[in-house]
Amino acid sequence: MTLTLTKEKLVEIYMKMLEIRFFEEKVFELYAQNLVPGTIHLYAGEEAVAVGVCGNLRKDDYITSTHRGHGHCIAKGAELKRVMAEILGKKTGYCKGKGGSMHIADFSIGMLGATAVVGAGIPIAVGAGLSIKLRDTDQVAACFFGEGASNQGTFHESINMAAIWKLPVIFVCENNLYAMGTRQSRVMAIKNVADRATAYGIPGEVVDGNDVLAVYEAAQKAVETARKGEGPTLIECKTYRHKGHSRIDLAKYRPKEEVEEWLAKDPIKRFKEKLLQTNTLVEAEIQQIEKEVSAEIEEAVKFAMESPYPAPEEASEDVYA
Amino acid sequence: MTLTLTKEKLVEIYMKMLEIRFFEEKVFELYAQNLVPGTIHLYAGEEAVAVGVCGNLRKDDYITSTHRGHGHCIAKGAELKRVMAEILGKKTGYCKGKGGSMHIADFSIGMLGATAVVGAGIPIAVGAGLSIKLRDTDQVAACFFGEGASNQGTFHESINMAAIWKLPVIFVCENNLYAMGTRQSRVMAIKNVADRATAYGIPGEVVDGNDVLAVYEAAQKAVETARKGEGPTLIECKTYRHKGHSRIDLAKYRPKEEVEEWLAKDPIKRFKEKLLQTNTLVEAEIQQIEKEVSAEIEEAVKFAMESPYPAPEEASEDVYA
Amino acid sequence: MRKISYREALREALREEMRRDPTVFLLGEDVGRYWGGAFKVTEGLAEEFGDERVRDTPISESAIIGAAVGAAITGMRPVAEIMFGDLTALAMDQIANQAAKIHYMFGGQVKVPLVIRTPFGAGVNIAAHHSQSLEAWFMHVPGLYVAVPSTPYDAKGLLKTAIRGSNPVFFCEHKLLYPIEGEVPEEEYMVPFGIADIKREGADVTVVATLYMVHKALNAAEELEGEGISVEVVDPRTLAPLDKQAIIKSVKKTGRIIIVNEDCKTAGVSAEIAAVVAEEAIDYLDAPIKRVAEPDTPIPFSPPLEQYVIPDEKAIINAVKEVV
Amino acid sequence: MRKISYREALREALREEMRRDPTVFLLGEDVGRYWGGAFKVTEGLAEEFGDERVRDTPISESAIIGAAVGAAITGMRPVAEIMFGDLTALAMDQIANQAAKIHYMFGGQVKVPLVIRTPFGAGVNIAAHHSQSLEAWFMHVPGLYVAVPSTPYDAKGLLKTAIRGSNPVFFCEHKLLYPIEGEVPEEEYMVPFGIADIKREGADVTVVATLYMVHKALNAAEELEGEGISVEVVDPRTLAPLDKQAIIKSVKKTGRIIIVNEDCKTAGVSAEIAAVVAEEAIDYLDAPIKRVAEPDTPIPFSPPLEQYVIPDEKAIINAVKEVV
Ligand SMILES: Cc1ncc(C[n+]2csc(CCOP(=O)(O)OP(=O)(O)O)c2C)c(N)n1
Ligand SMILES: Cc1ncc(C[n+]2csc(CCOP(=O)(O)OP(=O)(O)O)c2C)c(N)n1
Ligand SMILES: [Mg+2]
Ligand SMILES: [Mg+2]
Repeated sequence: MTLTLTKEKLVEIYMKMLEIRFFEEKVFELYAQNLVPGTIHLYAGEEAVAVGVCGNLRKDDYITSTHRGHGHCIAKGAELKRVMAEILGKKTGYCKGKGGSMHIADFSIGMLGATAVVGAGIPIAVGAGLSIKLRDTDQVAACFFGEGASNQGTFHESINMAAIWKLPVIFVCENNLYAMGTRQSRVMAIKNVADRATAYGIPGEVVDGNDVLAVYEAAQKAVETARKGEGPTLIECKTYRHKGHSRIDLAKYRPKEEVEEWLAKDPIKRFKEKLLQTNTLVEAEIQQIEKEVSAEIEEAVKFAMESPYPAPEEASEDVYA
Repeated sequence: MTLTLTKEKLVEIYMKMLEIRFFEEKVFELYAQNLVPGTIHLYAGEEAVAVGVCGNLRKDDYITSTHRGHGHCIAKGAELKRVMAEILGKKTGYCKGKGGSMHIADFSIGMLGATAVVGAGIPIAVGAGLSIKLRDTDQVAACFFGEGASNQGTFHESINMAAIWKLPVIFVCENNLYAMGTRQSRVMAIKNVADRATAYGIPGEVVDGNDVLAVYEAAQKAVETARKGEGPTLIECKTYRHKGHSRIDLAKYRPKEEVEEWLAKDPIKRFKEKLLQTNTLVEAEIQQIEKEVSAEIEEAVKFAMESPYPAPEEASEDVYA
Repeated sequence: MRKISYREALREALREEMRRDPTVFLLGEDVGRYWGGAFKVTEGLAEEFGDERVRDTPISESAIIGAAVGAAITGMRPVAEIMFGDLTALAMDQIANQAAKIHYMFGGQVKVPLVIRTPFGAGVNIAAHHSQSLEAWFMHVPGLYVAVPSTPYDAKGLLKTAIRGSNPVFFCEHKLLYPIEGEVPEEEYMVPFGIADIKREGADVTVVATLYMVHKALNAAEELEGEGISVEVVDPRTLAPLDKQAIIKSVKKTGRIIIVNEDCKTAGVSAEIAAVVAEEAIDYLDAPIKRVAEPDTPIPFSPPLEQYVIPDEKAIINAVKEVV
Repeated sequence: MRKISYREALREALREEMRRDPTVFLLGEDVGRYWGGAFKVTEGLAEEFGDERVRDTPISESAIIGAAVGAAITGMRPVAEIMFGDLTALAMDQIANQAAKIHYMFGGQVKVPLVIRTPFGAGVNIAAHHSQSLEAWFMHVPGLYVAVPSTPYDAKGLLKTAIRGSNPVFFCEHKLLYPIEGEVPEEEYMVPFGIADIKREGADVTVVATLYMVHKALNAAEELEGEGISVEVVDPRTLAPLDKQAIIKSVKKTGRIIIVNEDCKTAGVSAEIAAVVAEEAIDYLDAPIKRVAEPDTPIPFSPPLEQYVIPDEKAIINAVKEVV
C-alpha cells in the first residue's frame, strides 16, 4: 500500500468506501425491519474492489454489474438516494421500482446496469468495449463479476472476444471465495481466476482485494492499457463478503476462523489505519468524514422512505421503447 | 514416430485410416452425383486423430462426436455399411435415416452420437465421465471437437467440471486451423488450444495430428491417466482438412501454399512410408490392404444404395421412448 | 391422512427413488450439504446419500444439463436442478436440442431418463430474472415431457413417475407452492403423466389452471359458489402429454372455458389449450374462450407493480362472470 | 418493377442502412469477406464497409448476442446474425433475459436497438439441429419484436424498419426463401411492424400463414380457386406486434380460419393466433379453427421423412375442405 495519490483523491476513495459500507449496513437494517422487498446481496467487505477500480474511471467510462451491485453503483457515482429508492421499490428509484436491488442502472454515468443472471454482464461489457472501438473514443468498460461467474460459459466466450479484438475492457473478478454456499476450491481446480487469462493471451493479475490502493494501481495500469487500445486485462481481487450471500443466509458453511481472519483484513479499517499512520488524515478528519457520510445515508433513506411507490398500472409501461 | 506397437496393431491402425479415407472419398463422389441428401463435412486429412485416439479405446469406452463425425464412427468400430446407409438416409442406417451425416450414433460400441451444434458434445462427454465415476467402472470417454468449438462456452464449463471431479475424459481438439472460413488466428489470440488446459489445472498437450503414432501415444497416456482415476487431459491435434468445410465449399479462404504444405503432410501417406521404411509392411501387403478396404467400401455403398428409404410415417416414431 | 409440504413431498420422492435405485442421483448448484438447494428441497439428502450422489456443481447451467444428458445415456438417472426457471435459458440448447432430440435423432437407440427440476413463478419481489414462468417454451419441444404439479400429492407422485420414466422430463415447480401443505399418503404411489385431475367439480364454467394458479382458481370457485356460479377446476398436471380429453369433456359439460396460467399471455400455455378447444370442441362452447395470464411484460420488482401483473382471484372471477 | 431475390433484398436493406447510418454494423460467424454468411446474405458487404463493420466472430453465440446488446445500449445499432435459428438456443439468456428486458428492468432509461437475424425452416435435409422453426419462443418474450417476412419486398422493408427502430427485433428468415424472387422498388420504402398484408383476397376461408408457408398457402389457394373455393391469404409479417385486427376482419368476412405455420404444432405460433380468434372473434366462426403445422417431432434427416413432417399444399387444401 503506497500513497502516491493526492490527499483529495485519497479522501474521495475513503469516502466512497465508507458510503458503500454505511449504505449496506443501512440496507441490512431496513431489511431486518422488513422494509426491503425481495432479497439483497450486500457488498460490505468488498468495497476496495469497486472503489479501487472506479477510482480510475471517468464519468463517460462504462461498468457492468451483478446481483451484488450496490457497491458498483455507488463507486461509479450514482446518487445514494436513488439507489436506495430503487432498492425499496419506489418510483423515484433509478429504474422507477421496476428493477430493484439486482437491477440498478444509471446510464447517465455509464453504469450499464446490473444483471441477476450470473455471468450475463460479461459479454455486455464486451459489447460496450466494441462500441467504444467502433465509435473510436478513448472510453473504457469495466466489468465486475464473481469467481463463481468465472465458471460460466459467458466468461470464456467474452474474454476471448475482447482479447482478439483488443477491446478496452477491464475484467474484474471479485473473488470472495464463495458462490452462495460453494467454496471456490470445490468448483475450480486452480487457485487463481487470473491464471485463466493465459487462455486468451491477455494479462492476468492477482491483487489483494482488501487493499484499495493495490486494486487502484492494478486497475490504473489496466485502464491505461485499455485506453491506449492495447486490449483487455483480467484482474482478480481476493476479497470476502462480511455477511451471508443473501437475505438471511447465516453463512454457516464458512469456518469461523476464516471469517475472523478476513474481518481483521477489513479494507476500510486497513485504509483508515494507513491514512492515520501516514498522517494523511487525523482522527478528527476521519470522524468528520464518517459524520458526513452518515448524514448522507440518512438523507438517502429519508428520501427513499418518503418516496411513493409507483402506481400499479406503471407495470405496463416501458416494455417497448 | 516410433514403432513400438505390434505389427497387428499397426496394420489395424493403417487399415482404419484407409477405411476413413476411402469412405470419405466415396461419400464425396456420391455427393457429386447428387446421391447424398443435405450436406457433408468430410474427415479426409484428419484420420490420424480419430484413429490414434480410438486405437486406445475399448469397445465399452465412450466417444462423442461432431458434425465432422464419419471418421470418429469408423475409428470407434462402427459398421461402414450402416454409416453409409445413414448418410444416404436409408432405413438400414444407424439412426434409421432420422439422423443423417451429422447425427450418427452407435450405442452398441459406445459411440454416443454426433451433435451438429458446435461444442454441444463436450458436456455430454463429461456426463459420460461422471456416469463412469458414479458406476465405478474403469471406462473412459473421449470427446472430439474442433478448434472453433473451443471458443464456445460449453468448452469452458465442461472441462472445468471434468477437472474438479477428476473425471475420466479425454478432450481431443482437432485443430484444423479453420472453422468454416474463419482462420484460428482471427478468433483466438493464442496459438495452442492446449494452453487453455492451465485454466482448469489439467494437463494439456499439443501433438502433430497428422502423425498417427504421436496421437496414439498422447492418447495412450491420457487414457491411462483417466482409467486410473487421475482425471482429464486436453490433447490438441494439429491437423488439416483436405476438402472444403462442407458441401461444395471450395475453401478459397485457404492460401494455396498452405494447402499444399498440408497435403504433403498427409497422415496416411506418412504412415505408409513409415511402415514401408521400417519394413513393417512391404508394398504388396499395402496393396492388399488397399484392395480389401476398397472392397469393403464398395460393399458398404452397395448395401446403402440397395437399402430402402424409411416409410414416411416413420417420421412420427421415436419421439418418446 | 398426514399433511406435508410441497417441498417435503418433493424431497420424499427424491429420497425414495434414490433409496430404490442406485442410478438416481442429483446435481445442481448448491443442492448439497452446504445449502440444500436454494429452496431447500434437497436439504438432508447429501447427508444420507453422500456428496457424490447429491452433487454441487459450478455455476454452469449448460454443462449441468449437458452432463446430465451424458449420464442419462450411459446408464444413470440424473435429476438436475436449475436454481431458477429463468436460468434454463442458459441451458436451452442442451435441453431442447440435445436432451429432447437424442432419442429421435439416433433412431430410438437410446433412452434419456433425465429430470430437470426448476422453480417458476413470481410473487416474492425478485424481479425480471428470477420470476418468470416459461413452461410454454418447453411444451413446444417435442421429446420433452412437462410436469406442472400444484399440490404436494401431485408433486410427489409426478416426480416419482418422472424419475422412473424413459424420457427427459421438464419438471416445473413454483416458488410459492413450496411451503403449501396437503395430504400425502405414507404408502407409495405414483401419479401418471397425461391424466388431468378435476380439482373441483362444477357445472357452469370450466377453469383450467396449473401450478400456483390452481389454488387461486379454487379460491375463486369458492367465492363464485356463493354467488351461485358452479366452477369446475381442471388441473392438467402435465402439459406434455396434455390430457385434452379431460379438458374437452369438462367443456362439453359446462360450455365455457377460462384458462389460467401465470406465464405471459402471448404464445403461452393458455394459447395452446385455447387452440385445442377451438379445434376440437368449439361446437360445445356457449361463450368465447378466455385466457387469464400475465400481461406481456417482464416481471417488475416493486410490490405494487408485481402484484399488478400476477393473475389473481379477481381476474379469474371477472373472466368467469364475463362468460356466464 | 424489377425483381430481386429475398437474399438480395435483405442485403440491400443492410447496405442502405449501413450507408445511411455509421452506427449500423454487422456481426456473426463468417458474415465477413471469407464467406459472406452461410446463406450469402452479407456477401460483398465487408468489401464495401470493411471488416470492422462486417465483423466475423468466434463460434460464441451467447457472446455474439451479449456483445450486440452491449453495443446497442452504448450508441450502436448492431445487426447480429445467428447462422441457424436452432442455435439461438445457445443465446437464449442474452436474447430473452437481457436484450428483451433491459429497457423495462432499467425503467426505460435506455433503448436496445438491436436486430438478430436468423434463418429457420426445414426442407434441405440438414436434420434436427439445423431445421427448426422456433418463432413461438420469441413471440412469448415481451420486449422483443418478431418479424417474419415472406417476400423480398417485405424482407427489405421490414429489415429497414427493424434496424431503424428502438427495440430488439428477432428477425426470422427462411432457408427456402433466400432464392425466391419478387418485385422490389428501386426507391426507398419501409414496411411498418404490426400491419398484416393480405397476400390474396378471398371470401370463403381465411388462411393465415407466415414465411415460406405463405407461398404454399398461395399455391393451395390457386388450386382451390379452380374448385370454386375462394381463399383469403393473410400474412401477419410480424408476429409481435401481431395485427389481430386484420386477422379478425378477415374472419368476420369468411367465417373460417386455417392457420399455417412451419413450427411444431403444440404451443406454436398457430396456437396464439387460434387463441386470439377464439377469444375475440368466436361468434363470427362458422367452423372449428384449424391449425396446419409440423407434427410434434424433431425434424428428421431422410428426404421422405422430412417431407412427411413439413406442412404442404395438400395439408392446407385438406384443412380448407374440412371447414367449407
Ligand atoms: C446463471 C445463474 N445461476 C445461478 C444463479 C443463482 N445465484 C445467484 S448469486 C450466485 C452465486 C454467485 O457467485 P459469485 O459469482 O462468486 O458472486 P458472489 O455472489 O460471490 O458475489 C448464484 C449461484 C444466478 N443468479 N444466475
Ligand atoms: C453452435 C454452432 N454454431 C455454428 C454452427 C455452424 N457451423 C457448423 S460447423 C462450424 C465450424 C466448426 O469449426 P470447428 O469447431 O473448428 O470444427 P471443424 O469444422 O473445423 O471440424 C460452424 C460455425 C453450428 N453448427 N453450431
Ligand atoms: Mg463469489
Ligand atoms: Mg476447425
